Amino acid sequence: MAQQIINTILPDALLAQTQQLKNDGYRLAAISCTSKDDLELTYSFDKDYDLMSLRLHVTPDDAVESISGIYAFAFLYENEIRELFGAKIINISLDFNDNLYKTTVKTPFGVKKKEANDGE
Amino acid sequence: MGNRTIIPFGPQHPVLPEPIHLDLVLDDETVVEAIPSIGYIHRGLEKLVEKKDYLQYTYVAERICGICSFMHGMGYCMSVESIMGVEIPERAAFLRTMWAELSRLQSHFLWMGLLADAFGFESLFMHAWRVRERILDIFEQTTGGRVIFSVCDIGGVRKDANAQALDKILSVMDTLEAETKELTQVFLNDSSVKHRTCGLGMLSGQDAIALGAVGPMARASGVDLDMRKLGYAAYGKLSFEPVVETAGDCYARTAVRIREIFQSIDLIRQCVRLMPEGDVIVKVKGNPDGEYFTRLEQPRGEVIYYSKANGTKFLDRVRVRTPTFANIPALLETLKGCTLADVPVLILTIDPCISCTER
Amino acid sequence: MNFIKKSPWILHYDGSSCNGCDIEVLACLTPLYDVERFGVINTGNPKHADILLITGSVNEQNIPVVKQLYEQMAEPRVVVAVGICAATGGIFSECYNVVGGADKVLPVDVYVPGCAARPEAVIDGVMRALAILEEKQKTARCKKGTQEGAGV
Amino acid sequence: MSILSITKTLFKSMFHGPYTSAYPLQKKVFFDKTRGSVKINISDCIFCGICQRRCPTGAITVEKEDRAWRIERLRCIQCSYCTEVCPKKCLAMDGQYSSPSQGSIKDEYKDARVSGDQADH
Repeated sequence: MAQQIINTILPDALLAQTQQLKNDGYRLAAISCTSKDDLELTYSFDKDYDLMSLRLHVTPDDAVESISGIYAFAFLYENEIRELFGAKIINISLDFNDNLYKTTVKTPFGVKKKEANDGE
Repeated sequence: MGNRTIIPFGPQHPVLPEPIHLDLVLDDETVVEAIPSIGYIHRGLEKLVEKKDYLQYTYVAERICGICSFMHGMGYCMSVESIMGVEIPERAAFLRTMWAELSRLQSHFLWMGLLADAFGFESLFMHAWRVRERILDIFEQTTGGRVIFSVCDIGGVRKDANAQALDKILSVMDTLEAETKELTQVFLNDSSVKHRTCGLGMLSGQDAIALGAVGPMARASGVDLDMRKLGYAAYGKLSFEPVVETAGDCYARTAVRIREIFQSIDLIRQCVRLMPEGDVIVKVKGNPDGEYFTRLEQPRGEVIYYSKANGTKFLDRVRVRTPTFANIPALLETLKGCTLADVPVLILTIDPCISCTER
Repeated sequence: MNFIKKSPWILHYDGSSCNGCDIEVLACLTPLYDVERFGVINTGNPKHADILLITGSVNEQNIPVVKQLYEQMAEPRVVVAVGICAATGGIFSECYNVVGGADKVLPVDVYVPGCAARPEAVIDGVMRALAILEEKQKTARCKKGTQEGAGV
Repeated sequence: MSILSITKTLFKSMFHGPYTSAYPLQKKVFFDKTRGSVKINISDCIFCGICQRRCPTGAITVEKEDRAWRIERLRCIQCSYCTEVCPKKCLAMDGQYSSPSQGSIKDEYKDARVSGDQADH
């Protein structure tokens, strides 16, 4: 079985690390996001069936630089995450301005303000 | 310098059964740019993990998409099993592999029919779908459902296939192979079909990697990328080589899928032959805690299932990165420079599955 | 087939379904089930259609599309909700982005249960729709008759 | 490169006769495992409500006081999860699908047994 590594990094180091991985021949496989107390962004890269992930924790107010300059096709993932989670990803190459899915609920997956909101 | 026009394509379009909307920027008849606007099928079912517990969510996962329904269920179950450290019985692994390959077969036949419809070859469409019904019969006999099987469960599979059913599968595979050979001759050799597919929508190997293409789309451009090589389920015990073509046009993508049909038939035969006896499900106790990325090869390419659990009945997050989502940038790139009349054929050669993409 | 009196043309729209019902609707048109033997033709043009088949639980973005398609169809028209999602929202009824059922948007005449709805069930549903279509035609004619009578 | 390469297939199907099933005239024969609709053997039901709790869509309602078991056919997704969790195995999957309707279908099954009967079990 191929291995899975998750490296937690600081948001500032994202671009440099991504560029490094691209130079090593990695392919961007997915960008995932999980919201709990903050937003947890996971950038997964693949090379020869090994999965390598970069993880960063941000709050919805922190600006995260887009990696679409390095991997052009990241724009879809980033638009999705920004629209559904409310992460502040800036400088996306093809920007849909939160009109990718056009959901009725704004940032449905976003960080919950209070747990009580959910139970109604 | 011609006239620039923007033609809206979709969401309701006779060729595509699914709603997708594209704004095609045309320079006379040539497409200069395509801007997708999706969201017609966005249901937000990843959010349902908060309302359905991890056992019930299997049924939601199966309904992400009706074409590769089984593989979605399987991917979800595999990711939860990996988190919980559940080892599924060997027979279950083989049955999963068999059903997965049968799903790939029916999906490729479905796609063949739709492609034939897109270039206006009605009788070929009908024949492809006629052959496909044989596979649906196997599904109904072994699992009880034609489209959505509800057969995968965490810890194994819920239904077993008896020896009689396995024999029937082998005999159906024989007739299927003969019929497919006839049909695929038309796709690969007929001059009117080749006229529509050869040299259309070129995607070089470098571009395929740079645009993140997966599955048959990437393999048709010479990129050897097949998640089945990870050896999940029973794939580790079967012998096969990924199908790779190098031309990178619509014809190569057709050829990849057609060769995969024969490969799948072969894999199903291997599965039936090697099928071990034993239980098909193990009891699962407790709740998952942890996270895992599961990757598997769907008919349309690599799918990534990411599950994160917190030790309760409800998972924190399930994230599905579906193959069409990864293939859209490559589609937009190949659309540039083709004529308006070729757009449906080009869209179909990526084998789009919009309900997967938008979830 | 003497119980068929009109050749109904159907328009199929996927209102955010999982594809399961859509491919079963499509399977109805292909050799094994072949609804064309009843004169049913799947058309892409709403103006030609008598019966609107809706699959899926209809999400917010689809509401204007579905409404527009329905309004473009000529009277009398019948709406058939194919599958559990189109009937009640099914497993997706708790999702944030769906309205849960085609009847929240359009007047639905026939519900076809099933997840995914079997081709036989879809055929049954279209038969049912046909009967309703005829009834609607009759009432429309009666109405017209009385209106003309009142005018004299 | 060839033209008319589908001719062989066409000729074959011309002599083969129709592949079409004569559906409404001929009844559909289902397989043993076909999942069509849930049926209940109400006399075995103990109204424990496990099926109601496990049903992913909330189609089943069980009322212990009324001794009634109800299913909304237009909510049921035929996953057959209920038949698996039923402790008395009184639920089963029938091959026949529930027929199309013009409104919601709510099937109710009531147990006619008196409570004294229950004690015998």
